[in-house]
Amino acid sequence: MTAFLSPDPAVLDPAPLDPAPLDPVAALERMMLIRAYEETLIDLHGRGRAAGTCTAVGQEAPAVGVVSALTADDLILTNHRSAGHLLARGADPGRMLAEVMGKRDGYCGGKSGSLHISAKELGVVLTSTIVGGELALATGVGLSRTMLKQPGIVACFFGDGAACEGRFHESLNLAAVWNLPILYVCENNQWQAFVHRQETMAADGIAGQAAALGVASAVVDGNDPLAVHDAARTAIAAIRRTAKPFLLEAKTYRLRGHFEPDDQSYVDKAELVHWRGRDPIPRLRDRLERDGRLTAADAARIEARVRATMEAATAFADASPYPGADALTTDVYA
Amino acid sequence: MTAFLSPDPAVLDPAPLDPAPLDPVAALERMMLIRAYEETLIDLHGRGRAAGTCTAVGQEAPAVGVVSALTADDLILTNHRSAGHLLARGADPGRMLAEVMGKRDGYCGGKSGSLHISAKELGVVLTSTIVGGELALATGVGLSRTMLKQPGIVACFFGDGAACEGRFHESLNLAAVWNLPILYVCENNQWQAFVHRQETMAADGIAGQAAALGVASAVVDGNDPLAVHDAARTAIAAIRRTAKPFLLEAKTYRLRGHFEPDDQSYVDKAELVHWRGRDPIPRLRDRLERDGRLTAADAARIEARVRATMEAATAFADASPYPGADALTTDVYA
Amino acid sequence: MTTMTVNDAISAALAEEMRRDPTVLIFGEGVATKRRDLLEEFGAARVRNTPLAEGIIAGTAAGAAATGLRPVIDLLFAPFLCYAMDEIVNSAGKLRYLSGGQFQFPMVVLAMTGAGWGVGAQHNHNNESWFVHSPGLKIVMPSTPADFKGLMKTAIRDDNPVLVFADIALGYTPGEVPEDAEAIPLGKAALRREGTDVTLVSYAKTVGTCLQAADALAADGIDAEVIDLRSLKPLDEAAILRSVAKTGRLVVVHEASRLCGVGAEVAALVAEKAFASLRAPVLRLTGPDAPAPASFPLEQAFVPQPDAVVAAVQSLMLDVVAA
Amino acid sequence: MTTMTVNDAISAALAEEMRRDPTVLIFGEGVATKRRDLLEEFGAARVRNTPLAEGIIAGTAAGAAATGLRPVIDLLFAPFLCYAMDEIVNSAGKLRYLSGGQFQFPMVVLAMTGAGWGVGAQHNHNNESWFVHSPGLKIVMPSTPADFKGLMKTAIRDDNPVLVFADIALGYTPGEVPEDAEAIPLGKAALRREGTDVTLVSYAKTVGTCLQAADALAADGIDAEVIDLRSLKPLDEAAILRSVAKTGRLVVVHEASRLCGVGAEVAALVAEKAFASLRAPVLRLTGPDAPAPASFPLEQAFVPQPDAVVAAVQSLMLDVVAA
Ligand SMILES: Cc1ncc(C[n+]2csc(CCOP(=O)(O)OP(=O)(O)O)c2C)c(N)n1
Ligand SMILES: Cc1ncc(C[n+]2csc(CCOP(=O)(O)OP(=O)(O)O)c2C)c(N)n1
Ligand SMILES: [Mg+2]
Ligand SMILES: [Mg+2]
Repeated sequence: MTAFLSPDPAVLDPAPLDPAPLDPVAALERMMLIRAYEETLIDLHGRGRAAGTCTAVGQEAPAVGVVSALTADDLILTNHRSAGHLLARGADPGRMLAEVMGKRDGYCGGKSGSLHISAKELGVVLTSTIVGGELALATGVGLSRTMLKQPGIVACFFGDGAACEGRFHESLNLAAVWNLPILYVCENNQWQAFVHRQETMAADGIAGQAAALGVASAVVDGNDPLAVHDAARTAIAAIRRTAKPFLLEAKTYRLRGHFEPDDQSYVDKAELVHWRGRDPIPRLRDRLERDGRLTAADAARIEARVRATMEAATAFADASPYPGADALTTDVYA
Repeated sequence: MTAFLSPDPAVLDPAPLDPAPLDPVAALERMMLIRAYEETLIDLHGRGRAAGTCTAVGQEAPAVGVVSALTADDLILTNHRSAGHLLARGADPGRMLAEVMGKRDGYCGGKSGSLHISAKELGVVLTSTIVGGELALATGVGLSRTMLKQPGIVACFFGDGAACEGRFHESLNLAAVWNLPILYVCENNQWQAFVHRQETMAADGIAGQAAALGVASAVVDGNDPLAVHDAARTAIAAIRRTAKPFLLEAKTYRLRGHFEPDDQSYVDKAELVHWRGRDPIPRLRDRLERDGRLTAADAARIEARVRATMEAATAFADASPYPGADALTTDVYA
Repeated sequence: MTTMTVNDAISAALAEEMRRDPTVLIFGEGVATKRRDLLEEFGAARVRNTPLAEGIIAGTAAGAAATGLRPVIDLLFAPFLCYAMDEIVNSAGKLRYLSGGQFQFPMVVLAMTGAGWGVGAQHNHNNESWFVHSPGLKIVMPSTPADFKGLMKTAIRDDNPVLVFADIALGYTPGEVPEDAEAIPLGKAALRREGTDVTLVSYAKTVGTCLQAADALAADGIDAEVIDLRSLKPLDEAAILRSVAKTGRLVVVHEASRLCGVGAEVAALVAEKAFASLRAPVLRLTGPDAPAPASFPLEQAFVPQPDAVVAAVQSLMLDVVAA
Repeated sequence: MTTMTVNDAISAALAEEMRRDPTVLIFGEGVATKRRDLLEEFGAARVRNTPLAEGIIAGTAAGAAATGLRPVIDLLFAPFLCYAMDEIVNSAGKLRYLSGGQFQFPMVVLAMTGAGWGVGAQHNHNNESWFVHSPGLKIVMPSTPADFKGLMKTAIRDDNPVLVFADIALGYTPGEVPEDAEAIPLGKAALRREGTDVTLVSYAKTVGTCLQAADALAADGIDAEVIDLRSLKPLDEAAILRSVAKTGRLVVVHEASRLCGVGAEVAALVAEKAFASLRAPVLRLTGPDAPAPASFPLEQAFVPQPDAVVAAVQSLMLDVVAA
C-alpha cells in the first residue's frame, strides 16, 4: 500500500524559550484587570457610551493560564470573548476600550468594535465573531509557521459552541494530517449564547472528539489559572516535541449573560449559584491568603492599581476622536 | 442543573416489518446487475452517447447488503456513486440510463443526469453530488419521520471523503442529540477522488469518530454482501429499539477511477491488485459454487438474464426522446 | 388595527401559521429560549433549540421540507448564512429542478441584516442579492410590521424556499397591523407615496429614508413617488415600470453595496423596458463597497441618508436629456 | 508566441510565480495528484493534496495569507464555493478592513464554472456575481489562454484575495500566448473587435459567442464592438463607457442568470453614466433563472447563443428613441 508522508513536517525551534512558571499573585492581578475591564465595559454600555458586548466574566483563568504559557513568537486566534486573551497578552486596556467605543486609537482604528479585535504587534491575528472562524484560520497560521520555519506555535481559543460547527472537525483533522503546531483551547463554559451545552451535544465534552481525529487532548479545571497554566505548558511542550496539534479543554462557566445586557432569565439558578461559588478570582485570592502568599493589604494595593489602570484607560478612550468619514472606505483593498 | 430532554423522542412502529434474510443467490444477481449497469454506462460514454460518470465498481456489496435490509417505509439518501443503491432498491435500469443520457423518461426527466438522481416512488430522496449534501439533508428526513410519526428509518450513504467535510460532524451530532432514526452508511472505499484516504485523515477510519459524538457504530467487511446485510439488520434493529442513529462503516475499495474515463495512473498498483482479489462478485460466486449453492449453469443463466435486462434498458433509454426546450425553465418553482 | 413591532409581527405570523398547520415547526440557535411563548403553546417538538451549526440547521430544514414538514429556521445574522450556502443554494434552491419536480422545499429562512447596532461586518452584511441571483429561491424584505406579518405568513405557506430578511433597525419599530391581516402575496410592491416627478425605489429600512427625502423634496416643489419592493424575488416589475413610465426618473436606494445589488437589477430592468420613458440617468444610492464598520459614526455614514437622496433627485431634475 | 490551452496557461502561470516567489504554494483536493509537474518541481510542502473540506481549505489559505504566505487554492467547481463562503467573504474579504489594515490576504481561489459537461447544477453554477457584490474581493474571469496566464500571475502577486473563474468549456481551447507574457493588470477590459453601431459586453466563454454574432452582424452591415471584461472587479468602467459613448447601444451577454448578475451591473452603470449617449434600450442576454440542467440539449439551451445576440442587436437597431 502506498505510504503517504505528511509533507514537510514542522521544523520548530529545537530549544524554544520556555516562559517562567506562572507567579500566582501576578495571575491574580491579571485576572482582576480582565474582570475590571469587562465591568468597565458593561458600565459604559449601561450609560450608552459603548455598544453591547460579550464578556467572559468567570472565565479569566484559561486566558491567563494559557497566554502566560506562550512565548513572544507564538500567535493567537480567538473568538468573540477575546478581551481576556488580549489583556493577558499585554494589550493596552485604553486602546481596547477605544476600539470598542469605535475610536481612532483603538487597535483597529474603530472599525472592529468589540467583536473582531486583532493586534499584530501582540501576535493576535484574529478575534473571530463568526463562531468557528478562528478554527478555520488557525490551520493556515500553523501552516505559515511551519513553512516559513518560524519557531512560534499557534494558540486558538474557541468555545464549546464552536465545537458543534463543522469547522471544528475540519480544522482538527487537517492539523492532525499536516502536523500543524496548534494548541486548540476549548473554553467549555457550558453555554452557547442562549442554549445550554447539554442541549447541543450527546458527548460529555470536547476532548474525546479531538482524540477520535488523532489529536492528543487533555481536560483541565478551567477555573484554576495555575492548573490551566501547567496543562498548557505540558501541551505546548508536546506540540514542540511532536510537531503535532494538541487540544486542551478547560471546563468553566459563563457567569454573565451572552451579550450585555442579558438578564440570564433562561439560566438554571442552582447551576449559576454552583459556579459562582467557583469564581476563579476569589478562589485564587482565598487560596493565596490561606497560604500566606497574599495579605489583605496586598490585595487592596492590587485592586487600587487595577482601578487606576482602568480609569486611565477610560480617560484615554474618551479622549480619542472618532475616525474621520474617509475611513469608511480605506483598508478595504491593499 | 437543568435537565434538557431531547424533544419528542422518535415514535417508531413498535413491530416493524423485518425484511427476510438475504438470499445469497439473489444478492449475487443484484450485484451482477449493478456491475453490468455500470459497465454499460462506461461503454455508452466511450461511444460518446452518455456523459462521463462516477461508478462504484467493486462496491456493490454495501449497496445490496444494506438496501436489502430496509423495508418499504424506509427512505434513502445517497451520493454521487448511487447507481447501486438505486438498483438494489429496485430502480428500473432503463429509466436510470435514460436519466444519465438526459432523456425525458429518466427518473428526473433528464434534468439530473447521473449525479443527482432521486426517485420518490422508491423512497430515494436524494443523490447528492455535493459531497456531504446527503449528510446535511438526512437529519431533516429523519426529523420528518419522527414528527410525522412515520415508521420508516433513513439510510444515508456517504463516502470516507464526505467524513472529512464538517457536515459529517454536524449531522451526526444533531442526529445524536435529537434521537433521529438514521442509519449512516459510510462506504469507506479508500479514495476521495484523486486523493487516498491516508492523506486525508490521521484516524484509522470513520466509526471511532461517530462514537466520539455519541453515535453507536460498527465496522464491517464491505466486500461481503452477506456480512453487510447482517450488520445492517442489527444496526436497524438497534435504531428501532433505541430511536437513536447508528453508523455502519463498510471497508471496501473503488476498483475503477473517480470519474469515467480515468486511467488510475495515480493508484498504487499493489493496492489495486490486492483489492481486485477481493472483488465481491467473484468472491461470492466462488463461495456459492464451493458451497454447492450455485452451479455453472445457474451462473450462466443469471448472466444471461442480466445481459438481457441491460439490453432492454439500453434500448428503452435510446428510444426515449430528449426533453423539449420548455423543460429548461419548468420545475424551478412550485 | 393593533399596534405592534416588527419582531412581534413576525412572532404573530409564526403563531398563527403554527396553529393553522401542524407541519409548521421552527428551529435554530436559541429559538426555544427566546420564543418562550411559541414553546409553551406548541411544545418542544415544534420549537427547538439546535446545536451551533448553521449548515446542518439549513440542511435539516431542506430534508424535512422535502418529506412533509414546513420548517422555519432562524439563522440569526445574515453573514451566518455563509455557513449554510450549500444547503440553501445547492440543495433547497436546486433540488426541485434536478429531481424533475418530484420533491419540493417549503421552508423559510429568517435572518437579520443592517446597520444600527455597532457590531461590525461579521454580523452586518446586506447579502440579499446573492439569493436573488440564485435560482429556485424567493426573497422577502419588508419595511413595516403589517408587511412582515402578511409576508411571513405567505412565506410559510409557499411551497418554495423563502428567505425573509429583517433589518435590525426596524425590529422595534411599531406600526399598525390589521387584526385580520391576511397573507400578503409575494411579488407585489407597495406604493408608499404617489408622485409624478421621480420614482424612488427601495426596500427595508431605506424606504423610510426615501419617504423622508420625499417630504423634503415636496417642500422644494418636487413630487416623488416611493415604491417599497417588499419582495425582491419575485420582483414586481410592473409596479416599477408603471411608475417610471409616469415620472421618467428613477433613483434606487438600498443599504447593500452597489455592485450587482438589487439596485443594479432595478436600474437594468428600467434601462431595458422603460427606456423610452426615461428622461434622466438612473441613479443608485447604496452602501459603499466596503465591509460594515463598527464605529458608530462610520456605521451611520455607511447607510444612504435622506439628504443624499434629495441631492440625487435634485441633480436629476436639472439633467437635460440628450437624444 | 507559443500555443497552449487555458489549462496549460494556468499551470504555466503557477509554475512561473512559484519559481519567482518561495511563499507561493498551492493546495486543494487532488492538486498534488493532478499537478504532478508542479509537485516534482516544488515539492510536497508547496503542492499539497487536502482532505475533502472546502471550508478549511479556504480558511487555511486565509490564515496563511495573513501570516506571510501566498496560497493558491483550487476549489474545483464553483458550486463547491458554497462550503467556503464564510472563509472567502467574512474572513478573507472583510478582515483587512476590520483589522484597520493590520493584516492582508494575498490569496487566489480557483474554480470552474459553466456548461458543457452535462454534470448538472451542483457542478455548474455561474455564481461569480456573489463575489463581485462582496467587499474586499477581486474577481477575474478571462476568455483566452494569454489572459489566463497574465491575469493569473497578477492575481498571485496581488495583495488581496482574488477569485479566478475558469469556464470549463474553455479549458482545452488552445490560443497564442506570448513567450514573455507579463502580468496583465486587473481591471482592464480587452477590446476584441472594434465597431461603431453597438457595444457587446461579455466575459469568459460568451465572448466567443459575441464575436461570432459580430461576424454575422457584419454580413448584415451592422458593425459591433466587442468588449471582453476579463476582470469583473475591478470593472473597467471607462472602457465600457467609452464604447457606449461611441455606439449608443449596448447588449450584455453572459451565462450566469440575469437577476443581479454582472449584466445588471454593466447595464446600470451605463444607464447612469452614459445615459446621454444611449440611443436604444440596454439589453441583457443571460442564462435563465433556473439551475443548470444535465440533459445535453437543455444545457445548450441554457447558454446564450450567437443567433440570439444577433436578434437582440437587430431589434435594437430598429428601436426608435423616444425622448
Ligand atoms: C456562525 C455564527 N453563528 C452564530 C453566532 C451567534 N453567536 C455568537 S456567540 C454564540 C455562542 C458561542 O458559543 P461558544 O462557542 O460556546 O462560545 P461562548 O460564547 O460560550 O464563549 C453564538 C451562537 C455567531 N456569532 N456566528
Ligand atoms: C463539496 C464537494 N467537493 C468536492 C467534490 C468533487 N468530488 C466528487 S466525488 C469526490 C470524492 C468523494 O469521496 P468520498 O466521499 O470518499 O466518496 P467516493 O467518491 O469515494 O465514493 C470529490 C472530491 C464534490 N462533488 N463536492
Ligand atoms: Mg460556550
Ligand atoms: Mg471514498
